[in-house]
Amino acid sequence: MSSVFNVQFWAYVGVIAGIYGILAYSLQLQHGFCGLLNFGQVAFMALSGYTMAILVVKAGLGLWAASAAGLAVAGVFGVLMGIPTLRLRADYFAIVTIAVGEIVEYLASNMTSLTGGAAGSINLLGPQNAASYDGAWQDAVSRVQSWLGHAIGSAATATVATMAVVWVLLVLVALAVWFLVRSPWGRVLQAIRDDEDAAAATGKNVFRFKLQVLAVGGVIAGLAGLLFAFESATISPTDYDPTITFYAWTILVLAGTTSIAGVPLASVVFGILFAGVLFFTFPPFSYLGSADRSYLQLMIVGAALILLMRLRPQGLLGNRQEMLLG
Amino acid sequence: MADAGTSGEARAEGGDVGGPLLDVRAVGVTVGGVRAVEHATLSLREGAFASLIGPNGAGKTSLLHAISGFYRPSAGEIHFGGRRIDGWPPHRVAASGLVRTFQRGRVFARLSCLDNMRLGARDHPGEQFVANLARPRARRRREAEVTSEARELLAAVGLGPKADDLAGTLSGGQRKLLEFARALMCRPKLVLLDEPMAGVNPTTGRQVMERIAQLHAAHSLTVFFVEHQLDVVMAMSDHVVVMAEGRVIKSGPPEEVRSDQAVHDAYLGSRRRREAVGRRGDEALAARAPGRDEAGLR
Amino acid sequence: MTGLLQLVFDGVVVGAVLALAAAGVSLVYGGLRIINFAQGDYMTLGAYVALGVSSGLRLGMVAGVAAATLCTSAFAVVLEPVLWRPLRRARAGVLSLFVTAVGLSLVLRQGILFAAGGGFQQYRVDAYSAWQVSGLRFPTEEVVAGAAALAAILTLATLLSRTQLGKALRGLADSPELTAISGIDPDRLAVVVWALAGALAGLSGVLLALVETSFDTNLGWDQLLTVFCAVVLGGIGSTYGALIGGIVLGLVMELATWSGFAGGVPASYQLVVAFVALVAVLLVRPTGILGRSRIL
Amino acid sequence: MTAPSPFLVAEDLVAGYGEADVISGVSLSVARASLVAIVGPNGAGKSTLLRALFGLLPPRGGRVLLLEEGGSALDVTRVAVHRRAALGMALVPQLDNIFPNLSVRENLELGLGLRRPSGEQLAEVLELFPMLAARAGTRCGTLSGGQRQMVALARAMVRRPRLLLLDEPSAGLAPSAVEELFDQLAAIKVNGTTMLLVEQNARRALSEADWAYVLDMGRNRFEGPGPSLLADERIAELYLGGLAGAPAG
Repeated sequence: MSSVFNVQFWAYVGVIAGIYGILAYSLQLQHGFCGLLNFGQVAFMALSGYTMAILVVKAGLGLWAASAAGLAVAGVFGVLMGIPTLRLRADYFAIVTIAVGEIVEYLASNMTSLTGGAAGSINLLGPQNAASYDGAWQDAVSRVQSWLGHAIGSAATATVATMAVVWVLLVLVALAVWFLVRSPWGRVLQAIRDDEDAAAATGKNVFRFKLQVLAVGGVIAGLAGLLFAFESATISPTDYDPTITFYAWTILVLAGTTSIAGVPLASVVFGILFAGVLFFTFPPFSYLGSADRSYLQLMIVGAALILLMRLRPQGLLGNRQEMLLG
Repeated sequence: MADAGTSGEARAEGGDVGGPLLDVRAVGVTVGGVRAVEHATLSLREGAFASLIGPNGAGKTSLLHAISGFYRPSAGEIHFGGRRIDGWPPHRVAASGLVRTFQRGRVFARLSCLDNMRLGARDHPGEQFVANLARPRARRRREAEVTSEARELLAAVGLGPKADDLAGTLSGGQRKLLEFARALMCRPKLVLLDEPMAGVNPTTGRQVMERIAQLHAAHSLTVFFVEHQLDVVMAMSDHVVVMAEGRVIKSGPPEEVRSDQAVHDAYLGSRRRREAVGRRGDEALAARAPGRDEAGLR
Repeated sequence: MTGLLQLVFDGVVVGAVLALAAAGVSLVYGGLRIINFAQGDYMTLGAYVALGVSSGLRLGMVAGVAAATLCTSAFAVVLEPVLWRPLRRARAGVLSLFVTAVGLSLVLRQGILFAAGGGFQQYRVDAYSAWQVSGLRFPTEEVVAGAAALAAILTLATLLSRTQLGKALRGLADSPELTAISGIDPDRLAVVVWALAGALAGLSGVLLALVETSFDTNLGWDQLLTVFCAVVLGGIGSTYGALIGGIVLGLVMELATWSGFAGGVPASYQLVVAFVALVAVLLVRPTGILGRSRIL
Repeated sequence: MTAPSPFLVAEDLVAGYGEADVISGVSLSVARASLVAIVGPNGAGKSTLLRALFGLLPPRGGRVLLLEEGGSALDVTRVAVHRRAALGMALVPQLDNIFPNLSVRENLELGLGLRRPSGEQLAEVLELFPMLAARAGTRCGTLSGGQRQMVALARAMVRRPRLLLLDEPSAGLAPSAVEELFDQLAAIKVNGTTMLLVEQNARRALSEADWAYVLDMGRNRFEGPGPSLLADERIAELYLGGLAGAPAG
């Protein structure tokens, strides 16, 4: 069992929280600023992760080129998903996106010759030949690690370096979202969010803007998917479980749906919440068996979510007055 | 901006100059399985200042939705500026210079009034995803233009001090003003106004109508508005279209419409009928008066 | 041909059971704007209550079904003033309510695991008793579950269309404020909504467990997406639609496995089939089977 | 007319959304069986006042009283919205005033809350609104604006309220429908129902009102008998588009 004061453990929590935070930004752009309810965002993560892994292992592409291709596929998929579904009303669209998330996971585990099937990317070259794709990533991380080593000494482990990279990317994504929503383009998105008909009546092609925001959000989610794949060294369909999307939604709602600064804060709170309960090993928790204790820990996570929503329905940094405007 | 005098002259001529700008031919509209508009035909000349009147449920708003692309007509054709526009999506209709407002005054509630106005502007490179990133200078230049134009128009409708407030904090009437001003930001050729004065106090309503009249004169703007305030309709419009039960029953200059018996019966209602209704109401209420004590205070 | 008829029967039974849970989701979303992510776990709760009463207390399956319905309903009702009412007062948005439901779902599922443990469970019923009619096999518990579900569907439909309370519930879906102006206590209606939704979930859960013969704590959670699909298929906000959507979905999922249909889809594909059916319907009718089209 | 005894009294009402007060210290008194109008420019706080009076927007200050003929006063400031129907209060909001997915008949039936409607009560109201009788089975969402307004008024009348609050009932109505509406209001008044009316159609409202209040910037500006306010040049200049004395309608 890890200790509360174990830097390695918390750095790992930081990596995961950062990746979820990036995913939450993709939802923020789509929902907070354009009103789209997308519950299948994990599909974009899976697509870019798998595209990257397959291109590196099977096509021999370099990791960075393959990663760029993964992001592009995620963006294009946003457009492809949007064309038939965006004409649906918001709540119908939401449920269909859940379906998309499920189907992508399903295809990943069944198209064995392409994806390695249920065993995941390690099976990409067949059962006798373990495949890996993350060599270039490991090199990059160790370079960052050595830079960090100059600054913080032995605390700069590989995990800490990974965390630094993830959070730098998170900040870049935040800045990109910030720039986009303050630009005239982002203004149109917000108009669509507030009143689609009125936006159409002022000559805005609502459909096109929504396709664009699905593509851009898809790319951001794709980035989260890549980091997820890098961090875990091998991916399988269950890694891109649909519940990941709900975790990202939880972070977004915790943050306040239009609060860009709220997302990192909410990611940290979320990470501490999920990881923190692992340290509930003192009495009365210590009297329980490990299975029972893990049930209870997740119950506490659920209860904490309920409590947070009860105390701040507008999110940690959300604007209450804005939330109430029709 | 032209003063009121020239606007009056331009309006007098408005009905006579130019070819048909809007041509609605035998249009039918079905809403939720109900036939709301049936075989409606009308045409507006460029520069016209026309109004659409008719009893409630006559299909006026449905026709407006059809012209602006929000409803797809089940029959007929709509031509605007020589092009057939029925079946076009609303944004394409709007971009072609035919801009409408809504009965309820629909604004972007979580954006500032100024941003609402800026959204009305056309040809903004910043609204194109690629140009927004690739041509920052063009974006900034257009943004500055749009902003000053927006402030001017906001001031003109009396919302200048509200520029930085969220539109969702405006009252119902103020929202309609903002919406109208936003429509003008598009520099439209034709504006369709759905009851511009309903929910706006008469003083402001008159100012709005005067403002519309001025712009009408100054920019060869064609105006087509649904309105119930007959004194305004008759005084201001050079052409009146009357609908009843989904059909256009009369179309012509105000004085001609005013004297038409069919219009009178369908719309204005004869005084005798009203009195009959009133009396029936009195009797109905008098009959049930004894039962009223049941809702007593406890 | 008998194979097809057998699938139709199975489909109607499963569909009717899912329809109950879907109607609960629809009532809660329509009236309270809560996407009840915990509906699946309410179903599981019902199945385990029935297990406790019928097997644990040895009171028999009928008592088990009744207890499942009542206890789940009571649980849902208790949460209304404790959990949902304060959020309503704070005018929490759809998403805050949704995240709360996600939290509740986590608490419930883990709570049931904590109390009942992992592992598969079975009711004390004869799993092999069945009626045989000209080559078709009607297992007793499926017949009973199907009949109970259909009876509940008819009762609910009558309640909604014929009674003043039912009209008030539909009115609540249209405008809560206007319901209050009309003199109806919205808090009391919310209690009714939860009582109905809980009862429907509990009943649906125990019947589903009967049909599936063995179950664990993921019983309802695994069906949640299917239930949501049924709601959307029928038309969001229309409880009648949810009832129809559930049955249609049950039929589609069973019939897809028919060998006469391109060799039949493997049973593990059923969820994908459900989604494909949903998307196909939405492309033709963007608001589901009974959903209202938008009027400006 | 006997000396008017007040039925509804509001004292120093303060209400608003967010941080700002929309109305700040409005007082008014509505005489029994009279029609009182509230007029004023956009953003004056008219609708907010009505919502505060009915409890939809809980007032931040002041109080609302119902005075009984015996002289007893009931403070209704904090009474929950749904309890007001039982006290004889009814409200017709300006927007969202019908249940769009219910039929006309079901809309009227819900006017009675959870009480089972008697056919007689509905028949009475339908007689008052013959147009609705023909459309009893129609889903309200498909009705036009004017027809919806009629359903809303009818729904409020099913309970036989003693006090009727109306938020811009004539907005969006054709002239003949406006005439019908005011005829109906007159008929309702004859029966002893007290009415408080917020109107943009100020000239029409003032010409009918026994008493009227002019609201501006969330405060009382003028009050007096409707027709005399209509004739007042200051008010005409400020709020009526400078048409003092012009014939109404």
